[in-house]
Amino acid sequence: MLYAEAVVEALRRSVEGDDRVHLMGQYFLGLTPYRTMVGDLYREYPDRVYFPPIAELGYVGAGIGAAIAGLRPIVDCATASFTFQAFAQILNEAANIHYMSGGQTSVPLVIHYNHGVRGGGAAQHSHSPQAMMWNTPGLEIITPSHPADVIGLVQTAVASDNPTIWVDHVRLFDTEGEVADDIEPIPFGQASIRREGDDLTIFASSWMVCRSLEAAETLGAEGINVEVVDPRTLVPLDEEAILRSVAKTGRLLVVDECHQRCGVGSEIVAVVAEQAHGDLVAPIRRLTTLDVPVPFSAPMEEFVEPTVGKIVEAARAVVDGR
Amino acid sequence: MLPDLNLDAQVAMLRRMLIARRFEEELIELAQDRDIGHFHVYVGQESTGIPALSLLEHGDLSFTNHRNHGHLIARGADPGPMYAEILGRVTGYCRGKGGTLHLASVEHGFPTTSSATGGCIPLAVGAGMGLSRLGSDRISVCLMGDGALEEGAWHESANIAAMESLPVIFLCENNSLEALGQRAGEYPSSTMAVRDLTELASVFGIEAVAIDGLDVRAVHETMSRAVLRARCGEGPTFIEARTVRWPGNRPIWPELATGRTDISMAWEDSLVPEEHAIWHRKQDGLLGFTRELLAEGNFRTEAVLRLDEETTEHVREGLVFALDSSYPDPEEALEHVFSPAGD
Amino acid sequence: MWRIRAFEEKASELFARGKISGLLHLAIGQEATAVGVCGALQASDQVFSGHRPHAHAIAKGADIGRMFAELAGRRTGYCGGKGGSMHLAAPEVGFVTATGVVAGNLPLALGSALASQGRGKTDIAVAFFGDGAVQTGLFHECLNLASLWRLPVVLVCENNGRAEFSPLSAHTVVERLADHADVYGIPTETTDGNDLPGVRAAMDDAVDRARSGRGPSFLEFLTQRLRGHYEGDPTHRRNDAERTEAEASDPIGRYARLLQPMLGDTELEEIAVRARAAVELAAEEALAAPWPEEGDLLANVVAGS
Amino acid sequence: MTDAIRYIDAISSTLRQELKRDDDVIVLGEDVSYGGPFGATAGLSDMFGPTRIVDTPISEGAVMGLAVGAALAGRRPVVEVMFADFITLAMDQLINHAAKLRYMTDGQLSVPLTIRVQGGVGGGYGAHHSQSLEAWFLHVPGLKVVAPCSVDDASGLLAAAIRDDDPVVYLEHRGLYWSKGSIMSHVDPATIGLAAVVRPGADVTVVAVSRMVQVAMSAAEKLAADGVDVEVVDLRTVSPIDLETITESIRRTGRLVVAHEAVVTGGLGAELVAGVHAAAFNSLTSPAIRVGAPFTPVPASPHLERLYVPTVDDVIAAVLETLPER
Repeated sequence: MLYAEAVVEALRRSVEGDDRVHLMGQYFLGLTPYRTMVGDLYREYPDRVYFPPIAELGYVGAGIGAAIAGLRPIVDCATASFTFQAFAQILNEAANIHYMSGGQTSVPLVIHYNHGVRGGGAAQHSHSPQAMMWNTPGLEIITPSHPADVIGLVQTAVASDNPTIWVDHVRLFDTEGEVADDIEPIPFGQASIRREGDDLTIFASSWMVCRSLEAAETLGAEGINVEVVDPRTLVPLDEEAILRSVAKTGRLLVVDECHQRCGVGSEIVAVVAEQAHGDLVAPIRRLTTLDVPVPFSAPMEEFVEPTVGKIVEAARAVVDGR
Repeated sequence: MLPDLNLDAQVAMLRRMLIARRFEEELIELAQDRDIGHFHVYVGQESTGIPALSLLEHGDLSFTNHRNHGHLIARGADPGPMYAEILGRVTGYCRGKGGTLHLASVEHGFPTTSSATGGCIPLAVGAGMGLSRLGSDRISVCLMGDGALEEGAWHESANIAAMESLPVIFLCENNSLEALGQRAGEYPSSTMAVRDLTELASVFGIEAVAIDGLDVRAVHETMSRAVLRARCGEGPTFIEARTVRWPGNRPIWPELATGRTDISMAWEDSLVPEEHAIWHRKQDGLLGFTRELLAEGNFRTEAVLRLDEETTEHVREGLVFALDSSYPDPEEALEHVFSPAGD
Repeated sequence: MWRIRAFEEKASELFARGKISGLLHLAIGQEATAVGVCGALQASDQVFSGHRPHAHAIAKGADIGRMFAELAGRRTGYCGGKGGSMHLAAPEVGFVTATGVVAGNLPLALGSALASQGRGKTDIAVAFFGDGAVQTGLFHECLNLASLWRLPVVLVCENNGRAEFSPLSAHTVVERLADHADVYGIPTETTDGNDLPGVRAAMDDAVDRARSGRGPSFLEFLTQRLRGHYEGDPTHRRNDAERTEAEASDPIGRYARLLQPMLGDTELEEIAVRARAAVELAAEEALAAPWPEEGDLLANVVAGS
Repeated sequence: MTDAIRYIDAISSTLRQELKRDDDVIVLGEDVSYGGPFGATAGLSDMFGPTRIVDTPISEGAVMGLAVGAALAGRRPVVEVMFADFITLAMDQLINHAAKLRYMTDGQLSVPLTIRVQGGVGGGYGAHHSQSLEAWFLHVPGLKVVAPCSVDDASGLLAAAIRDDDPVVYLEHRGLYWSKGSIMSHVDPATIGLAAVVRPGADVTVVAVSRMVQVAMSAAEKLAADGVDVEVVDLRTVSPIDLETITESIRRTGRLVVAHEAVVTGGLGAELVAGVHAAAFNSLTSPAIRVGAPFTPVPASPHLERLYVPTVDDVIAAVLETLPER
């Protein structure tokens, strides 16, 4: 099944499984040609869909309020960059409400966005803000990278009483993967070992999982057996799975599409450096989007993002202890 | 058919207005001997919040702001747990995690309180959307100050409420009259260019009215219509209720500028002090409403005094309860970040 | 106007041929507002545009060669390939910047006006935005600030009746967007955006108001987009009736008919031909220009970097 | 000549000096002409008038963007964000415009903007008035971030921020406002991007930022009594990070503790640990340890606040943990 189809399937199951689920927003599949696939779902359930004006602060906040009132909205922010318009409601309200109320009030809400370098998005449409969200307690964060995972994780997110950030990537939409008919909800905090190996652990999430797997094949041909750990959810994070893998391989490469400084990679390195210092036979490496705004021009864009070639190169460097 | 305002209802209102007033007076006095952090008081706006919110029913949701104490009392919250929350005690409505700025009580229809200016507006509109989409006849009330209209959140949310014709009431308590930097309460002000705040709502086709927030009957009637419209699916209403900024609110930290309110001033004008005489005679909604009740003749000064004693006692008991309550176990700081997943 | 039309048609063609990537928003059919508004400005006035900026930049005097180079991500582009279509900037001709964020340019224009006012200069600022921006909170905050401080700014709303993909009616109940500005006591005018002389006249009044210290204006120009929201937009459909109507109101055709008695057909045709030739040449040079180099990438994150 | 003044006074006197020095410096914020909530801008309005000390509506997003626009036009605006938490309303203008315009236009534009952000835990202000958000800003290319702890830095870094040609986020901790220090009558700008060893030591390096520097110093004093020699590094600038000074210190001590008031997860500490790990892997003789707030919003109860904010004892415990069994 195509990942894009899986996204629609995830939305369909959510809408059909619980009448409290309403969809707010229309760009779950971004501006890709797949966009129209969501349309059929909208036509089937017109009274369960809300098309908001271009007013992220207002309609994301409305989603939070609706969740408080008993709906289970799935709100789409389209491009990740637009979440900045709604930061006040996402990070000051949604993330805090349950805590501030001493547990009285819950916010069963899912917020979806498409992050990362999409090709020509330039500086204002290529963000990966999940690290900033991670720094804010109160939000669950899912980062699916496989059609089966997006269906399973979204089911859990919709059932969760907490606000959940659903991190998606337009470049995932074209990828394909096996999807069983009877997919169960996937519990949060359970990483998936997408590829086993004993020479090197690669930690990657979302679209970077696909690139890491591709790199792993190349490396395998060179006799470097890579283990690819996909956390599937950043909050909660399956630290054990990462530490277990590092204990086995002794080497870690963190591949992440956030900017490097205070990115997802920083936290992963810190966790492993604190808890598994002794297991490491070589320093951990981070391969992230460079710390510049994402440039428009294609060759420069490719230069800033983690590519398969750069992953292979970085992996070799870790193994050679460079 | 609007709910009529019989004597019992009026006395019940006066009672809550007294509780709200005494609650803040005790709090300000308490803050003189001990540091309880920053807080905002509702003195001078009782004549708006109490009658307005008295019209809500169980299940109606209300979203208030940093100046929230009077609102909770208006919907029957107990001074004890309120004080306890403000003092960070475990017996507080939010077990000490919210404090005065985020005072919230679900059982009284306050799911959460945002102290970011305008933060409550999208939440209230969303709640209205949620309730109507769930097919409920419950409504949502947004309790906002005039400053919130300076925020973009107002514009975005009002547009959504209007388009979806949501069961939302925007009760804008404009207490800016004679406030800092304001040209005697006139608009445009130093920070708001519009001449008439209601136009910010009517431009969206939202039913909008401006009323005297000191006039309990006017508030009650206007709010009754708004509630009726919302329940019948006729859409949102914007009410600007104008009150005078209480002199004690002018400094950054509230002060008992007009002293503890001597309710007898309502019938014994000689008791009114020189300083702030205008406030006591014309701008204090509590005294004003008491005067009206007495003027109608079927309520006597003795009854007022008894009511005042009883409510003052009730408030004091609440404060004692809070002061006697223990602080939360520090480990509780780690709880309630997430709720246990799922149904 | 022909220069703009030719530029955008060429850009559209290059996009289809994969010579230009990214999100490309065209203003074909909205040329009159750009030309009428910018024509009323002086070189030192400051223009801030949105995600549909080509027409505004050209009208303000930007070089189409460097614009093509930017769209094609070349080193010789105005922004050395770092900005692209949506972040076009030519401050040297008073086209300060464009933004990909709806309404994101409004406060920037206000700030520029505040600076001019504070320094006792007579330069004014102009912000172009679509009807979609009117539903944003930033728009409301900016109306308030512009009115409060009587800023020398002209807010130009190109109301093409479509916010991104959906008709305006799906975004607001307000029929005359200028009503929002009325509330703040800002002088407004709502007029036909496809009528060049009309646009110019409205703008002349607004410019005079701003320059003479009488504060902001809000101009709502009713126009239409002959293309989809962005190139390759799969949802863009128009029936024949709509298309004929749209083409009848094409601002270039209308203005040409106005000039015909004075210039004659050959002269008019000449103008179009010259514009297309200039565009072809500029595009050719741009595509021959070098790509940026690795060294360029890390430059200009902060000063001196 | 020097005279002892408070951190908050250092801010206002520096603002005064820079306003005098450069006519293009303007101050924007809510109630700034009344001095703001803590009096940082008190008296400026009388000296410089309403065209340069500008009271704004409660419109964080528009005000931030407006300041960016004024900066583009050559002014040097100083925007006051009353509480760090409210900057969430201006994130788009800060991240998508202030931080990027120079880059997106390949240096054609510059944004000489200073954003004064007051934050930190204290006073039972609760979850909407107490956050430390430096990690967000550090994550954004194009922003510089400074977080002075000493009164001298409060002045020097503010002057530097105002004279800098790029947007600088200037982080003030409410809890430092009344701390005293001495300062020259004339303020010279400090260098953005330099950390400082404020207490030399041989055993463990403690890198702290903002108010936590004071906490780290007290911890160091106590530990000295037990014969543990702690080196305290005041980060001073959060972005760019001065990794040289830190790694140089670790080459001598071999041990690292990072202390900040913000949430540990995804915080500044993570970046410091990761950066040191890459730059000085072989110098570290024991795992680095992060000291910071737990993974919760900020509670209001003063009692819970005390548990939330890292204490001297927390730092001491962390330092001892890095040392071999003694």
